Amino acid sequence: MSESRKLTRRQVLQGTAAAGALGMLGNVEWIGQAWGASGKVKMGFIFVGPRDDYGYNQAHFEGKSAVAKLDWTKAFDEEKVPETIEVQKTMESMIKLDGAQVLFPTSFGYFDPHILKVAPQFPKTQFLHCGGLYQEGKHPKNVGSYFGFIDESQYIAGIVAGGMSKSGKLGFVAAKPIPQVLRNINNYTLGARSIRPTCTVNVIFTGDWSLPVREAEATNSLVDQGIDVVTCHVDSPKVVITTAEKRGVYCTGYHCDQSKLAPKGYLTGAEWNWAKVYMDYAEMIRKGQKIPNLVRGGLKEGIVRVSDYNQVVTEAVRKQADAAKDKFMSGGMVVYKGPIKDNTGRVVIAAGKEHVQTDIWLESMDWLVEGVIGSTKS
Amino acid sequence: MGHLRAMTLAQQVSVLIITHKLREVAAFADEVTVLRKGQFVGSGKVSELKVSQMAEMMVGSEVTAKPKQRTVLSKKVPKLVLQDIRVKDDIGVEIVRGLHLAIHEGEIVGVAGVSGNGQRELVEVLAGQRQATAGTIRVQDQPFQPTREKIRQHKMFCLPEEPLQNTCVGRMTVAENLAFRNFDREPHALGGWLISRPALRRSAFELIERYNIKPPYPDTPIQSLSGGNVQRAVLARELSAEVEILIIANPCFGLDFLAMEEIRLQIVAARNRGTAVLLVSEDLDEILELSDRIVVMFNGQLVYETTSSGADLAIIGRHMTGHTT
Amino acid sequence: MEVGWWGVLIAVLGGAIRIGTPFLFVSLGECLTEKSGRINLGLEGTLVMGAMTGYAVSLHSGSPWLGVLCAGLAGMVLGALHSWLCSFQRVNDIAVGIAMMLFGTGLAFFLGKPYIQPSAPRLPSIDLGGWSDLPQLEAALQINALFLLGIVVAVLMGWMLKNTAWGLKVRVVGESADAARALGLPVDRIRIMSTAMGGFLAGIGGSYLSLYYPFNWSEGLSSGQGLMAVALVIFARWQPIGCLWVSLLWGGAAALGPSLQSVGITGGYYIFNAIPYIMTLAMMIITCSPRRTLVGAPHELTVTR
Amino acid sequence: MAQTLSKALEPVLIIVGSLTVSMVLFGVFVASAGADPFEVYQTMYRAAFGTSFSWQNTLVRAAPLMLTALCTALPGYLGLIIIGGEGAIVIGGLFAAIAALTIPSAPPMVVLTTMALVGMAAGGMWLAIGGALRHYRAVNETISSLLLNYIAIALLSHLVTSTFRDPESLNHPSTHHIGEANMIGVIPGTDLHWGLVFGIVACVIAWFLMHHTVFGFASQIAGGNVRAARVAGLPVGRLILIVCCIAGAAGGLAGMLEVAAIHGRANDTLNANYGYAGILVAFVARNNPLAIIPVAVLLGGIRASSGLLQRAHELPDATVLVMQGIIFLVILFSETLYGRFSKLQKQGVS
Repeated sequence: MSESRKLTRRQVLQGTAAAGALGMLGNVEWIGQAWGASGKVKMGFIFVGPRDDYGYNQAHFEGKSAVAKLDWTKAFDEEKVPETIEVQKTMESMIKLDGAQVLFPTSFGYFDPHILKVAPQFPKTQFLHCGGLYQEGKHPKNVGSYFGFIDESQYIAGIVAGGMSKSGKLGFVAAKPIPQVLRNINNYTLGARSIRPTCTVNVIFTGDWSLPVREAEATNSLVDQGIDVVTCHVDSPKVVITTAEKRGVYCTGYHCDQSKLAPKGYLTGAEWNWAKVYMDYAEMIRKGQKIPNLVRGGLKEGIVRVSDYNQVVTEAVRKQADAAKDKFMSGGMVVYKGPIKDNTGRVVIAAGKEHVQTDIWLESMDWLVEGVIGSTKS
Repeated sequence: MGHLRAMTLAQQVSVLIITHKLREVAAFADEVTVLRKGQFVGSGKVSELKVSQMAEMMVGSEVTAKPKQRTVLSKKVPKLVLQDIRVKDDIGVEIVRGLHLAIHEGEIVGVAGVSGNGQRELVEVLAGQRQATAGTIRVQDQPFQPTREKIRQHKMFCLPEEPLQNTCVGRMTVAENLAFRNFDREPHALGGWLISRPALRRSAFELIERYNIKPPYPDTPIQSLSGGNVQRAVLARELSAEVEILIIANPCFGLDFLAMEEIRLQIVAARNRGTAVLLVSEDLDEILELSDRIVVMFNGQLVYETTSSGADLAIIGRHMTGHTT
Repeated sequence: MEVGWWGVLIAVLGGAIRIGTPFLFVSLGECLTEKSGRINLGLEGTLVMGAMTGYAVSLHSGSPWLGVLCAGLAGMVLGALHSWLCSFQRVNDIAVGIAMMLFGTGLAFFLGKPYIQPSAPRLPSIDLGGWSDLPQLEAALQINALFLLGIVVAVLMGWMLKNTAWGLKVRVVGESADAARALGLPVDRIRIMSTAMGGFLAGIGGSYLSLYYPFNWSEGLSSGQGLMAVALVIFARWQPIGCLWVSLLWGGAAALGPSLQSVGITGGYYIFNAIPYIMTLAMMIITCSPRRTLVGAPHELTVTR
Repeated sequence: MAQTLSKALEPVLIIVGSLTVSMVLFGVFVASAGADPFEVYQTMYRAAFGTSFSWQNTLVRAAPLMLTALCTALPGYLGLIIIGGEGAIVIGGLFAAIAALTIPSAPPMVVLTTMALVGMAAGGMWLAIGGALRHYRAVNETISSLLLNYIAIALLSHLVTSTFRDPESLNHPSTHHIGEANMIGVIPGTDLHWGLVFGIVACVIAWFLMHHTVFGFASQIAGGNVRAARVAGLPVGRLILIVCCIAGAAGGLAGMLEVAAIHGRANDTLNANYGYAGILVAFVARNNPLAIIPVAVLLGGIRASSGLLQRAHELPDATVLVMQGIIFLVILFSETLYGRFSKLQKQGVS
């Protein structure tokens, strides 16, 4: 790799700084040195499921593919790594055998205890975990965490769903009642009720991330109850989307664009844009910038996006959805603004109180907002 | 067989019988060929051969069934008493239906019957392989359960039919199989828990020699032994210690003449030592030869009883087939 | 239209057919295999392989029915391989089954990578609920021809086992290999054919998953349907018609969990989702007895000894 | 002497032969998938046994397999085919964690001992259900243990998301942490936790128990021929219960180690398919606890090599599944060869 080429690329790639950065600690200098020595920065990606699941892992894999195209990186990945000691060994193996300088373990469950155990042993390696879990002072300095506020996209999807539903009954097929999922359900519900306050969202928990038959059955049960817009939060939404299409109801997608699977009923969807996050990281590394420990962002930062509206979505609904989207883009949107009651009638956010998107309090959500039919108890 | 005999006489079929029962040969065959250890040893017309000649050809020396020495015990002490035993078979049909029987010290009771009338299940109950649905088993006036402790206490041992299938583990060695009764005792079990292989082999060598088991290797799997040698091994195991009660089913089934004689001698010897013996056999000759008392089992019940001296084959046969009127 | 609690009933009815169909095929396949005296735990791998093959062929050829056929053929190959290996002395059929499960799923995942993304043509459904003006019921009665085929196979297999020379041969081989040999029957060949046919049916069951319901090829597609076949066959007492009822019962039980949540019974869904397993275990406990062998159980079968 | 030598050599020859055959078959497979088999094997060797790190990677995966293999191997002595290792590991881990949480202030040694005992008891009881059903109700143990796996996983998921959930375990429902002080450390000088030692010791103890004690002798009789065992008056039911209990205890210990050495909590990662992999280890080891040790290491090595295979050759994760399938099919097939050599020899002699 010639010096001149490197220079031109530096001139061309004028990167944007990471959005929503909190701390600015990092140890990129040595990565730069390694880059100089071996020619390429080595990045390892670890996925918990198959890299082409049409869902969570694929979204990350697409991000990895974008980074891998850069001519100064060497990106490799490993799929279906369970959240056991095996992921620790995978990380060590990537570092020791492949010389990885940056690791992207992309499953939430990799963090505690696995990354926390391995990272201190390899202070020269940068660990970037998908989950948004970093706590200053408590976690190792060479660990970073990133996550997207995909609930913002779900809010928009909720508006579209609420607007397009005839019965005012929406359905949500979810894997487990954990904060990330509950936040999506609540945003979806709040979005729908923001334009149609009588809307309800019926939620079914399947119990695990990938159970195709049960997901299909849950969708059918929801439709049988008169629900006419369905969405989901499972690893691969394909089954829910195709089943909804077959039953002739609307649906909204998750993780990536599934409009091809349901040309008639796919109203819109909440999508990740990991390529943006990974390209940003790559850019910071290339420039030798310090890598922030926590990167989080939503629609505004381009980490998440909304699928194109289906042509059946009416003009009025589009306008309402776009209005909300603009508000997110401008940063003026606060979803969790009191008064908000949960579905047992308890006031969880008092009137006048606001929880902005980055508020850590939202990360421990264990309630469902008024209008959701379902329970967080298993 | 009689039917087949009739058919051959009518020149409808030709029949090849392979048997080791000289009685059958004498009764049904026209010509006989004797094979021993895979080699031809002689042949001839049955009408021209004496039974003793055929027996000699089979075993290689002049052997005939010797009358067994019997001692008579003065007292009649009941050792094994069965009362109203009822047993169901594998598909849930009651196959032993209320059986009463007492066996005394120094007595061989022969149970005759056509197979399938509940004899097998009766033996299985006594051997602990099957549970009776009703009835009591009393041994030396105590209720009996087929646990290791009770078996030991009452010295009640069992030689079921087909020993390889019923009382041996084919893939375990001869030495191990010989130790089934006493592997958990000194000297085989050091301290009562640690198996001593040398001790097992020593005991095995002793029994192999005493009971003439071939081949004399304690470390071969028992399934590679011939039927007669398996039976000898089992007999060695069951009779080498003191025995009070012995249950035997078809002990000589499928054995050659020599082995048969040996085993029958051992059984009578046990009886003479005072053992109460229950002999269940499909071979009426065997029952007549060995028993002191004969009972006939038909349809799950005992339907006839006689002393062996007063036994009449015709009457026994009628009861066995249910033609009692 | 509001259906409320009736929705649970409808979901159970619909689920019985929707979820039950693949179980029907694998259990029929296992039933035939076991009737010949072999047990095939590898049907899990066969099912997944069938699902992958069916989806891939349907995608390339544009004909889902061709996909079903090829799925069956793929299953047949795996079944024959299993049975051929087991026909050697001392080769344990249960162990080979578990290895085949690994091999089948591994092969399917390996070859199936390119087919996760694309959408293959789906098997058509037959509308049996047109008479009803309740859309929910109508949807529940939208069934696939494979379900009807499964019923036909079940009836036919039951009849053939009972009344044809072929069925008699299979049963003799399953009851006693020695007796079969004495009769001059080619024991191994009959078993290989029965197991291969069993694999064929299991492969079709797999293609139902990928081509009809839930209509998707992914690595998480099967949730133990193939493994459960062995339990279902015992449950069904080795009767092909019994397999039909048991599969429907299982499908209905599996549909219960999600449908209860849809009407607001939200607690304990992990337990509700385990109902089919608990139910099967309970049924086995109730119906088995140490005092007698199960009626209908082939005597050569290792699981009933 | 020559006889015993050939007897000892036979399994070695057969195993080596089958491994060679399966490597050729797998080589053909990867070659048809477009990869160079020699490079693939080189990579696998490097990833599994090539460096000290690779060894540790392999051994850390082998450790739980040794314990879960015992879940299948020990009942195998009684002629039972139990595939419930997954259930035992899950239940053992769950109850070990719960036990630790009930005595939060006890000293670490006490906590760990309690965890081990409770985990082993729980796993033991869980497998004993299968054994008891077998003996008292004649329910086939293979099927019941399989069903119990699913029920165990449902029970774990239910309890860690409800009664025993730590509200702090946000997106990964788990029990509370047992406390850093109560965690099992690593073997000094390595990166391996003590689970490996437990696994090897458990295998050796199991071997000794089954081959050199009265209990093992009785079990071998009952497993070889239950009718013979009954004639000998052996308590077959009790033997089944005890052996299943010991086997389950091994699985429960594996679950406890997952909690105490790795996760610190019980959650759904306990269900990581170690149980199912253990079945294969047991079968390949022909249920011999001593043979389990090398077989587990071999399987651990194959699993450890998966990562580098993916990275270096862009082969999918399923590649090692195919390889495991091929190896185990060939090894199970080779079972038919036992005894043929000695026959050949005899013919040669005479």
